[in-house]
Amino acid sequence: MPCLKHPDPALLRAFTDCAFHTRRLCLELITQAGWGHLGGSFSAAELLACLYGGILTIDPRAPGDPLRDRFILSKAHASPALYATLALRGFFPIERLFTYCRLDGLDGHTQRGQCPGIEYSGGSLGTGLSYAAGTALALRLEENFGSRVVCLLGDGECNEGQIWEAAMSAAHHRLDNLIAVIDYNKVMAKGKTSDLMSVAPLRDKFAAFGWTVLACDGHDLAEICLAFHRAKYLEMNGRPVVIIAHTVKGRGLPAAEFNYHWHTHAPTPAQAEGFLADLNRTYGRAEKFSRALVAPTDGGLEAVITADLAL
Amino acid sequence: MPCLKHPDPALLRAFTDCAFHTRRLCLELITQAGWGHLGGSFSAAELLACLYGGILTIDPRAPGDPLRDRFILSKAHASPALYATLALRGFFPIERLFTYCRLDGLDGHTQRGQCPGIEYSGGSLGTGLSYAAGTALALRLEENFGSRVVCLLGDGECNEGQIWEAAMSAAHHRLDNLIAVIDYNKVMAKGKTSDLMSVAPLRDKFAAFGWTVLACDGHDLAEICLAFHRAKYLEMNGRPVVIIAHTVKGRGLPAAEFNYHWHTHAPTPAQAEGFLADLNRTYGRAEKFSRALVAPTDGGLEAVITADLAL
Amino acid sequence: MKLSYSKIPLREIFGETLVELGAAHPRLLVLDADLNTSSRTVLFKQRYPDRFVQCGIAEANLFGLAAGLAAQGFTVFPSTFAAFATRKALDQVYVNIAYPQLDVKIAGSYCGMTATECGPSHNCAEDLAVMRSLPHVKVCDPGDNHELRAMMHAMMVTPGPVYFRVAKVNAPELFGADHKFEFGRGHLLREGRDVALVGTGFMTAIALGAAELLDREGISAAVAHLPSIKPIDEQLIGKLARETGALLTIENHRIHGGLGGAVAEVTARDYPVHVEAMGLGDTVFEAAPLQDLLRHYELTPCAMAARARALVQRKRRASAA
Amino acid sequence: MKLSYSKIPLREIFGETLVELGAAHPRLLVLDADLNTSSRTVLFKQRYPDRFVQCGIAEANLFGLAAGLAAQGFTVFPSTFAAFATRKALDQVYVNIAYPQLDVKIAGSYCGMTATECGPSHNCAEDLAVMRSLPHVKVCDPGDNHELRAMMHAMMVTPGPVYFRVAKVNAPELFGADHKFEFGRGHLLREGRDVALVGTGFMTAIALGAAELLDREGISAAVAHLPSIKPIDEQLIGKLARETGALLTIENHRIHGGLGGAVAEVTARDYPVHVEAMGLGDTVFEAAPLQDLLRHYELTPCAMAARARALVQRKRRASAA
Ligand SMILES: Cc1ncc(C[n+]2csc(CCOP(=O)(O)OP(=O)(O)O)c2C)c(N)n1
Ligand SMILES: Cc1ncc(C[n+]2csc(CCOP(=O)(O)OP(=O)(O)O)c2C)c(N)n1
Ligand SMILES: [Mg+2]
Ligand SMILES: [Mg+2]
Repeated sequence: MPCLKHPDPALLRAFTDCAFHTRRLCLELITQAGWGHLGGSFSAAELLACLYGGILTIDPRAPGDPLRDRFILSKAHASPALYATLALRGFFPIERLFTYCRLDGLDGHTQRGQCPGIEYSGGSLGTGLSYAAGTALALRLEENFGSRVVCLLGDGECNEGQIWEAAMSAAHHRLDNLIAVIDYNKVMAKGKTSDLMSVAPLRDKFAAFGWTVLACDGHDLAEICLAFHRAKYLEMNGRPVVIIAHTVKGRGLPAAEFNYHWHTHAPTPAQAEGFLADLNRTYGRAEKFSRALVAPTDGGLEAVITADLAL
Repeated sequence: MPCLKHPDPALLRAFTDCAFHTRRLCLELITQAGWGHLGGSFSAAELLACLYGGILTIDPRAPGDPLRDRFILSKAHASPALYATLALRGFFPIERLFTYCRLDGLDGHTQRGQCPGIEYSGGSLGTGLSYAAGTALALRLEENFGSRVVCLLGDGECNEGQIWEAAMSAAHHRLDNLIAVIDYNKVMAKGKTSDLMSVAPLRDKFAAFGWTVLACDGHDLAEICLAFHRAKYLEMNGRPVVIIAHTVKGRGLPAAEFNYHWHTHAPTPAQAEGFLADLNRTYGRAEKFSRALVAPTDGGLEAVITADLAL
Repeated sequence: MKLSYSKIPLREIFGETLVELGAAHPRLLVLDADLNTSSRTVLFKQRYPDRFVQCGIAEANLFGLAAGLAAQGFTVFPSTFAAFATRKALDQVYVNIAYPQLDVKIAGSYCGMTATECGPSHNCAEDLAVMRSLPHVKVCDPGDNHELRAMMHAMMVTPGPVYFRVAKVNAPELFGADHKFEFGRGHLLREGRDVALVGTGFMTAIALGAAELLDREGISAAVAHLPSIKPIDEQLIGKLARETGALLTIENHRIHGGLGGAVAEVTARDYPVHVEAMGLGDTVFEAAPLQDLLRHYELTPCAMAARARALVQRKRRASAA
Repeated sequence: MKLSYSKIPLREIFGETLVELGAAHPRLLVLDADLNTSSRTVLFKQRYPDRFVQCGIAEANLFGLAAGLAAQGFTVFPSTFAAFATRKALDQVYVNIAYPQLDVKIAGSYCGMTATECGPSHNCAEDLAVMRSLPHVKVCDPGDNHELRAMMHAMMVTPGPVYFRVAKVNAPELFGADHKFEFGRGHLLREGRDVALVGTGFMTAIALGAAELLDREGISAAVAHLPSIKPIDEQLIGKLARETGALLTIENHRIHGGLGGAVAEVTARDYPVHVEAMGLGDTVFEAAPLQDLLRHYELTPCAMAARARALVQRKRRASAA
């Protein structure tokens, strides 16, 4: 269990690597599938790298260990980032990533048990925090006081009333083994959160619902670690904790930052190459894709009918 | 339009009468039907008396006037109190009250258009504030800036996430023609709200959701008027207003006050007589029921089958 | 035939059986949404306060919490009225529970028209249709106290999601204390040649009454009880179709997509015969006592006998032609 | 038969028709839940920003707002994905909209399997069954662009709640620009004697393909299209039952309680014949491109022709016996 208060520079470098390759792999997966959520995957890259790099107590070789920490990706559309992080951390072979959005492959949104490390079936926004609270309650009923439940939410997702039902019940049941993290990237699917359905001030809302509120820069590895250090070890006072992580949607790609167009579009192979170049520039690297990317084709209904009639 | 800031004593006496007879009629209806929500009807008696006594701009002879204020009873299980208040204010004949919970009669929960003055089909808690916000939005789209929408909620009802979705959207759309009132009687169906699912601090929650928060004693007529005076005339600043009305569930009946048993039980005719005596004592009166009360009988499935087989 | 009616309402049996199961299964949890004295989960609460979780009036969260708890290996009974179990949290039941096939047993109290005076918002005539449309969810409606109890014991040894109804009614006694419940298995309560009356839940008692009336006029009506609507007893339906050639179903539910629909899907596929459905139509509920609702919606032995009589005539005309 | 496919996807027609209707009906409002560029309500938003209301990712509130607006005399089109329209706000649709019969037209985008890669949480194979179980709600699934447009014009002059699907697909052209849509009315696209293939939505194109294949082997298959699932065209179903004696339905939906169920309810009641249903089974969705899903779930002309062939044989054996 690494020190989160003063994390070792080597550890932070490992986090940096993980976050970079998560972004790189997201580009590969989304481009190959012709579908996926790029912006919200990129805004969560550092958070996931830190979580699976040492914040979460979880062993890739024993992902079912009852004493593990639980991680629930409520904003399950960021699945490419989670899949990539899990693969990079050794939960399953990198190759398996490339079944993303294929038959018998990894779903566009996470499905519980579909691959090692996935705890929760999601995709319908607003449902994850309740599930996480139920998980936290279960741990307490089992007198497992060592494990924590961490739930990652989107800011637009906080429009959903169920988030506030869950927030109210977690405080009522004094679930101080529950940590919610808001990927506060200020953008939802079709525009700025403040334009479409403002959730501000998030700090006051969670405080009024009985939570301890912490904040950090969601792309600053040391800040992330420090926030979790406080959340995991200092705040065991009968209140659930929320970390408001200020992030940038599409972080790392000038073209995609704060740009809702890239919430859910897939780049063409050519665009993807350009994006990788941008990433290399942003992070001072010279990485390549693991393969030549090809865009998929879906002939849809027409292809199916025409093929059969041509028999 | 009476002055709400310094209400005329005669007006307050009229409110007192209305509130008393609303309680008396609730006893009659619920006893005769053998079903109904007594506690939550009694806690809202003064609020409804004031609203229909002069706070709401609405003419019993023209309940469909587009320029009226709209009232939405989100806690629609308090329908006996609303039906009684409407009848007492002349929206429909008192006699019609006695169809409560009979075939082709008044429903146990309000149904839009079932009788004059009912705007909203309810009974499923948590849905009324959205409907009220939609109504407020409609008034603004029609450039009707004179009418207000008032929505009465229960405190337990604020467990429902949809209330917070509605609260968020009303603030986002700057619906300052919307006034929510919380019948804050501290009790829900099966116990104290603070024990079952605490909503405190309600003030902070609504403030954090962008509302102007006012408070009053929900049984003090002058305080209620003053709160609405501020809500209707002083707070037109782009924010919806919530009035937290501190009330007592079952108010007026020592046996029922704060007692969740009387959330939804129907008294026997004998108990009802006793309750009326209590009411007369509490409010220094000597009123009688309008008729001899009889408890209904529901032979249920057995009666229906036995009758047919006996043919 | 003289039916006797239990003095103990179904919901009381529900509460008592939860206590019984709670004793045998330490990992059984009961979740409530501020209705425990109505649903009678209060009996479990009093006996096992540490395994009873109050979730307040927040049904989406109720089922989300249930999913999270079940994912950690608990068997969870979230309980609320059928109307709210069906309509307030369908997404949570579907995405978080049905898909991952978690061990959640959903009790729908006050189902069908048994919320009586509550009216449209609380009565629920679509839960069977809605729950039947979800993958992996077993759907049932017990006919009497013994069957509810047997059903709850059966679901404890059957992993995965179940939706079951708990009507607010004093049920007729159809079965003995030794009654066995099996998912997918129905019961032939009465042999008959001319028509088969098929019921689920307590409505089967009305079918028995109708059969009695038909018998008096020389019409031989079989009566079958299908407590398990998904999976449904295709063998029994086939036998009834072959032997009587005309089925009349009755349910405490709308006639779209419930028992009548499930039976018609089977007969239409395998044994095309006449199937008519009795239940609620495409209408809103009145709020009234149960006896008045049953008569108002023509769900009585006399009404069913009349429908059966007409059906038998149509069948005969059809085969004559 | 050579089908041609529109270059314009159905959702684009949905958006364009909203703009068209918006011009003619000043009291038409469109509500969105953060999906307007996907659902294409963005076209209305650009043209009539004052009559477009953004509700955020809060579907319960979306339908509650719609009810409140409709209660004041607006015609409201709340729009989200079919999955969320069905599962996230069933209670609000039911209690606040269906019961008071408010003028709310609910568009379910990305219906059935057309949310493709999104997987189980976004694909929705139960919306027809669920919406059909609600009182007063008309339910339909248009077959092509012209029909969607005609349908939307029809609902503007038909007060009360409607649920209609907008698949994410480039639809085959079944009809001309002069196509008329009527609630409760289906269309016979092809005459036939041996079996009737009955489709709804874009799946009717698969039925047409199957009929073509069957024709090559001398089996005469009628093809009918039922865009209106509630009310449903009982006359046409009766005609098909009488003339072919065997129906095979196909839908972009689970086979429980949808088109297949609705058709079986009618035939079982009035014209007992074999009815088999093709669609999704009791399974979770894969997340994959549409062409892969159609083949994986055996919803292709070849698969349908095979089912029809077997059905015709069963029918013949049955009538021989
Ligand atoms: C209930 C529900 N409604 C709509 C969607 C479609 N959708 C997917 S992502 C998204 C925007 C989410 O925004 P946010 O929560 O801020 O996530 P992030 O910015 O991190 O991607 C929407 C509307 C959904 N998945 N679930
Ligand atoms: C969605 C929903 N869940 C449960 C109920 C059953 N119910 C009726 S009243 C009530 C308690 C309401 O408490 P509160 O909002 O405080 O109302 P009040 O105290 O004013 O009666 C409950 C749980 C309901 N009507 N709707
Ligand atoms: Mg965001
Ligand atoms: Mg209360």
